[in-house]
Amino acid sequence: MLTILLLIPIVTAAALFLGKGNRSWAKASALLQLGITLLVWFGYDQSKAGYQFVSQTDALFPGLDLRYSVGVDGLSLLMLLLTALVTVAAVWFSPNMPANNRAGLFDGSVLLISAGATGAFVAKDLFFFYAFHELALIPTFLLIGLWGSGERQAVAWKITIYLGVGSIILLTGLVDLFLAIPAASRSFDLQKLQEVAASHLIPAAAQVRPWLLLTVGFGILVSLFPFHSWAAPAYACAPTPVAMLHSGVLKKFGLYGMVRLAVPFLPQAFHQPVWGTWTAQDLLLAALLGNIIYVGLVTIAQRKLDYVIGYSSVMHMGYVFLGIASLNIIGLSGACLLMFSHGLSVAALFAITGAIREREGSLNFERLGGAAKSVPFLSVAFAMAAFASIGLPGFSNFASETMVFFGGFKDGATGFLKTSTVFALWGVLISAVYMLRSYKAVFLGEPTASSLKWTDLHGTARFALALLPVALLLGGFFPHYFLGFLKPTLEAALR
Amino acid sequence: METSLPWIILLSPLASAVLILLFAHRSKPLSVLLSLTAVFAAFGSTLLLFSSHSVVQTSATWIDLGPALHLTIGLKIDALTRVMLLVVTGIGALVHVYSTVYMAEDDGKARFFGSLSLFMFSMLGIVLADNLAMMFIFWELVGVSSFLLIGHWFTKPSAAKAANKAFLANRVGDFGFMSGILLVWAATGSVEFAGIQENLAKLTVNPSLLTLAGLCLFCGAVGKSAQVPLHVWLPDAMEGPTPVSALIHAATMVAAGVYMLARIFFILEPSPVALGVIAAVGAVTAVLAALMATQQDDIKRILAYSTLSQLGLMVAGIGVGAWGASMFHLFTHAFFKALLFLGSGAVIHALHHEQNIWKMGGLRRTMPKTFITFVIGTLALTGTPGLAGFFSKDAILLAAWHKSAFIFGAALFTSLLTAYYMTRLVVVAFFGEAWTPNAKHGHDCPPAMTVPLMILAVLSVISGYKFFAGSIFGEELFHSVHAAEHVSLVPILAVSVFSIGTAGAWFLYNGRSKDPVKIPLFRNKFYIDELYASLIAGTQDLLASFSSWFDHFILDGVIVRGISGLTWGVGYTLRLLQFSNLQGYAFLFGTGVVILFYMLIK
Amino acid sequence: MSPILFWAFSALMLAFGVSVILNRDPVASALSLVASFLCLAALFVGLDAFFIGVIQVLVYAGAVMVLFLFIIMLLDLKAEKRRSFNKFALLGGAAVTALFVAGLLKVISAFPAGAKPFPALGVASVDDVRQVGLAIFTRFNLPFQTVGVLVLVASIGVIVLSRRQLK
Amino acid sequence: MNPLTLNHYLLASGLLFSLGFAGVMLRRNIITIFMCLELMLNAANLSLVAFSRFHVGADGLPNYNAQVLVFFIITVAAAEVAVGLAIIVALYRARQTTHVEDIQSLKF
Repeated sequence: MLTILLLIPIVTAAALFLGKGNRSWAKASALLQLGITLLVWFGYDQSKAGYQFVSQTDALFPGLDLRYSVGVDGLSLLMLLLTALVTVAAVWFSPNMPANNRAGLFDGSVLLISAGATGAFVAKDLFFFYAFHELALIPTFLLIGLWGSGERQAVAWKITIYLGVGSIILLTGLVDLFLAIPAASRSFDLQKLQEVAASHLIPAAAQVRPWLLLTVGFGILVSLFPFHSWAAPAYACAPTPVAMLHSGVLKKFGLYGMVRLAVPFLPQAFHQPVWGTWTAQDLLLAALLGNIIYVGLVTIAQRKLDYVIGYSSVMHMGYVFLGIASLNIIGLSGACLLMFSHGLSVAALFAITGAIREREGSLNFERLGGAAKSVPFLSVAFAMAAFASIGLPGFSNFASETMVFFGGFKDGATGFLKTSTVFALWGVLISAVYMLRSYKAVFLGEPTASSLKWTDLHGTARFALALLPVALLLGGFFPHYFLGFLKPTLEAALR
Repeated sequence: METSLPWIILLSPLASAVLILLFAHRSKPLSVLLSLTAVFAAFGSTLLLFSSHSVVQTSATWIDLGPALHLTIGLKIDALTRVMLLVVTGIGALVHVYSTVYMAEDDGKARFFGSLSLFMFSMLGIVLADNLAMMFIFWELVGVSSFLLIGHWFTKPSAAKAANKAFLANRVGDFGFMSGILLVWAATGSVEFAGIQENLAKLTVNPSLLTLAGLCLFCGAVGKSAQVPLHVWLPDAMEGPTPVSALIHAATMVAAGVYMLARIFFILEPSPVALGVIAAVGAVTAVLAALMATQQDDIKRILAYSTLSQLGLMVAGIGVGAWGASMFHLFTHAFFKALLFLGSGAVIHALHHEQNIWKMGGLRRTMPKTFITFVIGTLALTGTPGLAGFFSKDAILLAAWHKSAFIFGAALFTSLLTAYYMTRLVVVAFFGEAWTPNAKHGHDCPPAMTVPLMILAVLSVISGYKFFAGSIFGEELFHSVHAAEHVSLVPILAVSVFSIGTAGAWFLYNGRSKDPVKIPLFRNKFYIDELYASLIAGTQDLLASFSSWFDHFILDGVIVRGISGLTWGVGYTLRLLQFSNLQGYAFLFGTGVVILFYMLIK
Repeated sequence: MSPILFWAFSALMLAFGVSVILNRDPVASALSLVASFLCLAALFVGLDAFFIGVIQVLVYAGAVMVLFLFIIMLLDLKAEKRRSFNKFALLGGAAVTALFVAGLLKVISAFPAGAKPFPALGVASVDDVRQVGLAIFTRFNLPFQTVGVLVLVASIGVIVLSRRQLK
Repeated sequence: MNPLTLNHYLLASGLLFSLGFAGVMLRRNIITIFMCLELMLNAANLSLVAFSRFHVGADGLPNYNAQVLVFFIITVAAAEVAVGLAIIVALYRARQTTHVEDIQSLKF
């Protein structure tokens, strides 16, 4: 079943590359992907821990337990749902292209990114886990380079090289981790690795180096503080679907990897002194505070809507890392749910930004204003997504952020963790400042002459966009339902 | 049936808000109908709840992570909740009826009623909450609904700015509130009031932590009830339609802070430092707001500052330990302040959105019903003996008398100023001649507006007496209201202060067409707004632009572009080695060999 | 062989080497190179390496130098006229060579084994052709084949390179 | 004269090598450079043969490995000269000069 889910976007993308089919093919493939994901979602049996819907070939290389194997457990299922929802919205919000084969190239690449993300989350094998993510990088470069806006070539190069370096560091980290495991129990299969991790075979001192490599590698992929300068310009200059898929879904690969590999394998590494008296956890906390406070302030200074949302998505990564750094069940489940909800809210925000860019051309605040009069649906959707992303109760972002904050204050938390949680709380205020300022600048106030001519969203695009806030509300009112999926995986990870 | 009532109260406004958003955002009558049924359903079930005085408790899990964390949407009805429920649903219903006419010709009417229902849902959530986490959830939801309501006429830039300001000020308060909750949770391990009560010892064992947690929780109240540092948003919130000001910025939302303090009083009680700070903040707010109110010309701004000062009084009441008296004052204040606001709404509606009192005048003849109800409300507020205000303010003064002279002095001075500026308002607006032609054709509003005024006028009178308040408060709660034993001097002082204030204002303003007293300091609100604008907004933008510059040039420029520049540079210099001279190459080759040779044989 | 012969031949060899460098006329330097190769062959013979000596004469002096002369004649090179005298290049080159020689002397002086005289041969007359042939076809057979292929490739290369472009 | 030692031969081959190297660096005619190259190669041969004569094996014969190596060097040198001269001819035909300074197309 999962292999079919993986093949749909790839086959459609191939057909589109060859010039056959049009945008409706891409839409059909996205809907099919969502359909199958929901089938898997409701077919998943929460009580059983471990992987379900598993299908695998036999070992590809003799002697190496490496095989094409796909399976899904609570956490990856949540990420799959996120990917499917965002893909549907992304395809619907792709800018309409002149009907030539390059349009096929555009839609095909968008589907390839989605396939890369799906593959990464579905892969039960370390090799394919890494390979699928790399698959998603190539079309990103193509799309930003060809169809981006602003100084797109420079930005496309920057994101590709930056992520390339990140992937290399990550690869060394993975290899280092793999070699740190005693030879007998080495395997590429994530399930076996989970059992190995549970028995804590890697001595504490030996955990520090793989931890650093993994955290820096994943940090670059996820725009952790010192390595974040590629993110915002890339999302701002990227065409809408790429920005949605990349900031909404692909960024979660890094965090998914942290939860899947760093937390179960290298728990003691967090408390090992790495630099003078600073333990690894302190370094991570300092970095994520950089994300929250520093990038938050940078976001306030932005004058263009797409840059504000780009930087805000970088800033919210700080909260997910805070959840991971707190290393307890509350913080971790908060982090995983936040990955899901942040993906949805930032995808919705980018979709609307794309729609505005299509209608107005420029996105800086001086040229916009009072759009709520002429595009009520867009302004309500933007308000919902904006309030969700700044953590308004009723949306699942708030539920997950609460868990992250409670995780940060759980007894046994170090002093620095508590103070950084308080700073993260202050970050919530900063995010409110810039998000409300941009909402006021774009939608409220005196309607500009050009904004009166805007046509509101119509037809099926409304449902595609509406999917995201609805999912956020579901997560907000019934987080318990989603946590049921996450609990077995996270308890196994923290054992 | 007993446990389903709270759910009906809570969820009916939510249902109406959702239905309006999804289906009825086009048709005005349907949305009005939906929100009216919702608010009256809530009001009805509240009255039903008064039939029995038992404590009702139901809850639904929100987040359940086993022993580690268990957050619930818990509803608890006890005496305090009943009082607040009555106030919220009662005044809510009256405001809903009032706005059907007031907002008649507004094209965003459906959106208005949707936001009103959302507000009712969030406010009821706060009142019904049985744990701090749930209270925080609805705390922010109330913040959002006030953002929507203040910014109702969003095309007006000033309204949009005021809405933003309100939300951000509340958010600052919420930041403190959440830190308080986390501190309490970290110490006692539970967020429910009952849970905290049980292992309060774990918190009180460390007095500095207790004070810190108490003051953090108090931050939430400062944000919501607009106490001194965070009071700037309330006067600007008058940008919203008047029913909004009446419901939110007089009776219910701003009272949420006082209610929360009353709820968590058992946490604050063991730490005198926290109570002292709370009392001081309350007193300062009361005096400051009263001073500002004396110099305002906009009728709604005067009432806003009056609300601020009365809230300061309630918070001071809690600070001196008389949370019962504060709740009683909140109870009575809700009625007459809503009456005053709705009255001013009627005046504004009649004079085609004229809000400056100096452009009104002589309305007692043209708007008799509004005039009578407005005077009753003013007398109740200023504390004339026999009306509601007198009893509740007296209870607070009594408690303050026993606790600290400074608080008592401040409260007394505030009552003086309250009498002064309220009489000033009534005299200028209603007595004398119509200062402008527009004021001449004032007329009483249709019954849908004047009937609520009358009901509120009646309530303002009887809400002070035992037979009415006692039944609502219930025996032991009403007893705690009058806990402090009676000192006859206090009421005498109160009455004398009231008469001085009223007489002073009467003589000063009777028959005047211009404001004789000009104090720019008060008129410009002690220049606090300008201070905030330059201090907070200024430093934040400065910091933001610096970090954006730093991010662009240093972090992005030096490190990222630096590395790419470095590689380019190295490439460029190495290129120079190809200088196409064969001898040169041989020479380099030779020198290389020789150097290698010497390195080896050394 | 007696030291006198060694000194004579090596001195001659070096002298002809110098004349190869200094001569303006390429033909003259080519011929002096031939002479230098012959002296070298003599030294080989002195070291009882008769087969190598003969090969040296046949291949080097015979084939290679003939090729050189042929090319020089083919290209009809005149003696170089006096070009701009680039002093720095000369100086640099001489300095590097001098340094190299100094290094060489230092190594040789610090090389104790070198100071001992040549050990006498165990056998009266050494049949080195058989020995070398034996070594090539047993121990060094693979290198021998590869060198064969190399020479083949070289000749094809030469033909391709010197073919006149059929424009 | 004191008896011949290995150092004498090494010295001779070293001098010959440095002569060849100086020639390569100083002369500007490509043919002469090529000839000096040959000189350097022969210097190497000389030291190889000297060592071969110096290491007398148990059976009293010199160690012939070095001589086989010299044999291969000579063959390779021959091939190299052939190809080198072909290149020089092609170069001459293209640029009508064998003077090193005139050939500068690979400049930066």
